[in-house]
This record gives sequence, structure tokens and C-alpha cells, in this order.
Amino acid sequence: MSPDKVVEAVLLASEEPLSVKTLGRLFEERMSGAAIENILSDLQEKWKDSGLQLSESAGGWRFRTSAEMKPYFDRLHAKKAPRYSRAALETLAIIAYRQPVTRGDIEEIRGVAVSAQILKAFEEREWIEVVGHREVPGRPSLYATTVRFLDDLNLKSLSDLPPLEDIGSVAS
Amino acid sequence: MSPDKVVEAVLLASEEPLSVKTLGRLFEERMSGAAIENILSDLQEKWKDSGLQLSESAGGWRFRTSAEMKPYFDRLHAKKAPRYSRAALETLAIIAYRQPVTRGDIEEIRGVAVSAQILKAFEEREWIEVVGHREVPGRPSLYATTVRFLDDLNLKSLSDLPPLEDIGSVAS
Amino acid sequence: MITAKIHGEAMLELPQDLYIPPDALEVVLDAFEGPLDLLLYLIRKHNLDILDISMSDLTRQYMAYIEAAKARHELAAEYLLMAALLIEIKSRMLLPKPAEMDGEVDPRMELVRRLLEYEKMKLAAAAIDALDQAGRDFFLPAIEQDRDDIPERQEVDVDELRRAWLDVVARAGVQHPHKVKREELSVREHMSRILKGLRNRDFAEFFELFDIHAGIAVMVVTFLALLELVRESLVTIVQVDPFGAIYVRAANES
Repeated sequence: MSPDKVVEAVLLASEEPLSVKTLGRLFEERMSGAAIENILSDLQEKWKDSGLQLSESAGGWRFRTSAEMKPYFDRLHAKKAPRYSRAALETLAIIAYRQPVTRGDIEEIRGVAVSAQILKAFEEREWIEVVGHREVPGRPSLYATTVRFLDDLNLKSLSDLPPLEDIGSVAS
Repeated sequence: MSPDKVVEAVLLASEEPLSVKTLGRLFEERMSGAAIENILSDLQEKWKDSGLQLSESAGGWRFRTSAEMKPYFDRLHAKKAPRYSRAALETLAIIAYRQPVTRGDIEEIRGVAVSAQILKAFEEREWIEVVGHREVPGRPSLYATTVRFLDDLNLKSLSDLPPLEDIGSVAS
Repeated sequence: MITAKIHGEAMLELPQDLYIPPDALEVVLDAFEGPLDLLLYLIRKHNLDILDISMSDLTRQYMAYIEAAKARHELAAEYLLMAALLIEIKSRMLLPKPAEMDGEVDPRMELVRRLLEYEKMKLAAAAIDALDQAGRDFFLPAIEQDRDDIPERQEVDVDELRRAWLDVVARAGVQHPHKVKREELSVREHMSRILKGLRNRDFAEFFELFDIHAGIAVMVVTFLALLELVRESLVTIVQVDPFGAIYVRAANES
């Protein structure tokens, strides 16, 4: 099978994004990064106007459905994916923009208690993880976002998050 | 987006096989079974010589990886595998350096029983094989390593295994 | 900007006298994510300048709101804590400032900092929610891989094997350990090879076991392997007639 067909099939069948390096290792005679990148750009071109798109995010390369496909999937899935509550989204935003943070830090910013369930739900989705502990009494866990979080939002890095708005100037 | 592209993307991104009827319902103006079947057979033709095949199973239509892709997935998943236990490694080392040996020989050298599972696992991996039997009561199997073992460890022959000249100093 | 909704209608005006229909209070309260959120709402609704908040206006509106809410609702402690903070800031601002304390920090500053940080995060939350999300706005290919018969492949490298062997020997407390050299390993390799060759047959002719093209060294090693196999009683060598053909057979075939 030709290398481009192998890469295409592996990317379509992989549960996670794959790096150029990992893709190179697919072949008995390891393939150079440049050769893989050539294949990737050919594939990107090939799939350009279709329902799937080859795109790069933090974890590497993978296919994803294109925006035009959404209505079809909405018809296919009886239930729409639930949206997160405002409390959950604010918690996630604080972790994403202010990481690493403790639960106490989040509560301080939001001005209210943060339920353990919210943190657990994001941990189970592998969007956040404990990256350490702050050396204060109780050694609270420090949370940060994961590569999976970036992948699921199709971002290459944290700096691709929407920029924080400068509200002070908006208000005055 | 053209109907064939929609069907292709939905099949590629669906976790379950989809029936012709379900595929017909994807479209605002429901599509007839005959029209969907046309699309499916075009897609089957399109993907024929690639790493994925469109096939029909009991639950409906879905893409699956073709048989030729297996070695690539093997390589892809191999690197994430856990490491062997100490008992397994020692058993393998004894077979490699002292072959041909019986299970009794291995137990004598290690000083503890060797589980049948360990030998079975290496046999299944085609790293060791029974090359004969020792003519003692019970006629125990004699194990030796295989060519596959050498290939997998990237050795040309057993004499490429690291020599053990410094062993005296370790043991005394 | 917050849009608190009462009975599905955006509550655009918070009346100055703060009359809120009693049955709407819970709904209103639920629309806020805490005291900071409520304060931001009041500030933005009344076009107060967040950098120069009129503490008496803000405090009055906040107090009126939570007084009204308290009548129906067990108010979360955070709301009361904030009330206390607002009153404290207000009273500190009312105190006449002695001349030498001109440099004192504006008591509102900490509150403003928190409000700005909270509002930033609130907008960021909405911005994150607006991003395309896997499983909601786009989907990932989900193709079943033929994998059930792919065994788990553990890794091993040759150095690990070497260390494992050294450990075994060390543990066995062998006084004069066998030194395994390259030559000996080739002998062992040929021992295995000869046994493999004899697996499915009664015997092999002696000369068959030697590959005359492999060079003299390999032939010697093969011969040594054969001798070792005999010594370990793993094969027998038979010669029926003097100077006749020599046959090698696996011991178990006898």
C-alpha cells in the first residue's frame, strides 16, 4: 500500500491525533519528517472540499468533520450534546487562563464555592488534570488543562485561546 | 455539500454501523433507499484500494480498516505497550543465554517456579518455541528462541546479545 | 453582558425601588453566579463606571436586592459576606482622611480588581463556549480497528535481558559463574537450530547439518553444538556400519 494511503487510513482510524514523528514510525523504514509533512499537505488538499478536514491541533494531526457537517450530525444524533453550565464554563476558563490554579484560587476569582463535581467532570473528560500541589497547609491540588482539552477545541496551543478582553478600557 | 460527501463523512465519523434508512434520514428531503445504495456502492468503489473498506455488517454500513493495514497498526500500538515483569524478563534471558532449556532448568536457575503463562506469552509472541524434549521422566519441552525474537530485538544472531564477561565481578 | 431572564423575558431594567415580583426572586437569584456576578450586573445596568464606582449607590442597590431576596430565599453566605465588604468599603470612604494619609490606597481598589478579573473570566468562559468543540460541533472519525487479535506488545531491549540474566546469576550466588561469551552463544544458537531441524523427522544425515557455504568458523561451531547436544543427551549419533553414514536424531525419537 502506498505511504499516503497508509497515513490516510491510520489518521482516519486513530482515536488520537498523531504527531509527524509517530506517523514516520509507521513504516518499516522509518520515514523522514519532511516526507510525512509532504503526505500530510497532499492529504489536506485532497480532503479540502469534503465533510472531513485534516487539521493540526496540540496533540498532532487528525481528521475532524467540517463545520458544514454539523446539521447532518444533529439530525443523526437524537440528543444534542449537553452544554456546560455557566459555573462549569467559568471554572474551566479560570483553569485555562490562570493555570495552574487551586480550587481555592478559582473560588477567590468567582466569589463562590466551586463544586467538586465540576472539577471531577472535567477531569473525567481529560480536559484538566492535577499537575502538582501548592506547598501551603493542606497541599491543595494545582489544576491545569491537558493536551486533550486543546485537541477537543481544535487549538494548537494555549496561546490560541481567545484573547482576554481588556474590560477596564471598555468600561471607561 | 454533495450527498456522497455527506454520507462518506457521516460513515467515517460514526461510532456505529448505519443502516440505509438512517442514512436516508440525514437529508432534509429524505433520500430514497435506492439513492443511498447508489452512493454506498460508489463509495465502496472509491475506497476499494485504500486502507479502509466500506462494508456491510449486521448493523448496517461502516468503514473498517483493511487487512493490509494491520502491520501498521501493530507498529502504532506497539510502542505504548507495558514492559515485561521481572520474572518474565529473567525467564526470557535464561532461554536466550542458556538455550535449549526446560522449564525445570529455568526454575533451577531462578530458584522459583516459572508460571506457565509467561512461557505461553512468549510462545504466542513467537519469541520462543519448543525445539525438542529432554529424555528424562516427563519428557519436558526444551525451549529456544526464534528468528522472530532476533528480528524483534534487531539482532542478527544470538551472538549479538550483549556478552556477560563482567558477570564474575557481579556475582562474587 | 448579563441578561437575567424572568419568565423568559430579558430583565432590562432593574427599577430603582427594586421591586421584583416575589415569585421571580428565585429565578433572578439563579441567574447570577454569585455576588460578584450580581455586582457586575448592577454596575453595568446602571452604567456605573467600574473604575470609579459610587459606593453608596452600589451598596444601596445591592442591599436592597439581597434584602428582597432574603425574604424568600435562604441566601448563600457569599452574598452576605459581600454585603459586609461593601459596607466596610463605604464607611472607610466616608472617614475623613488625615492629611498625612493622602497616599492611602483607595479602599475600592481591591473590589475593582476582583470585579475586573471576574468579568474577564466570565467573558472568557463565553468565548471558550463559542469555540468549536469535539463531540458537539465537530466529530472525530470513529473507525473500528482490527485490533482484538493484536497482542499487547511489551517492549524489551537487549540490555534489559542482560541485566535480568546478571540478576539471576547474582541471586543464585553462583561462585564461579559460567561466562557466556559470543562463541558460546553461537554454539547455543546452533544447538537450537539443529534441534529445530530434527523436530519433525526421525533423523538427519550428519553432513546435512553442515552448511558448507557458511565458512569454516560456522562449521566448527555447528560441530561444537552437536557435541554439546550429545553431552546434554539431547541428540544421539548413530552409525550402523563402520564407515557408513552417520545419523543424528533427537533423543526423544528413540
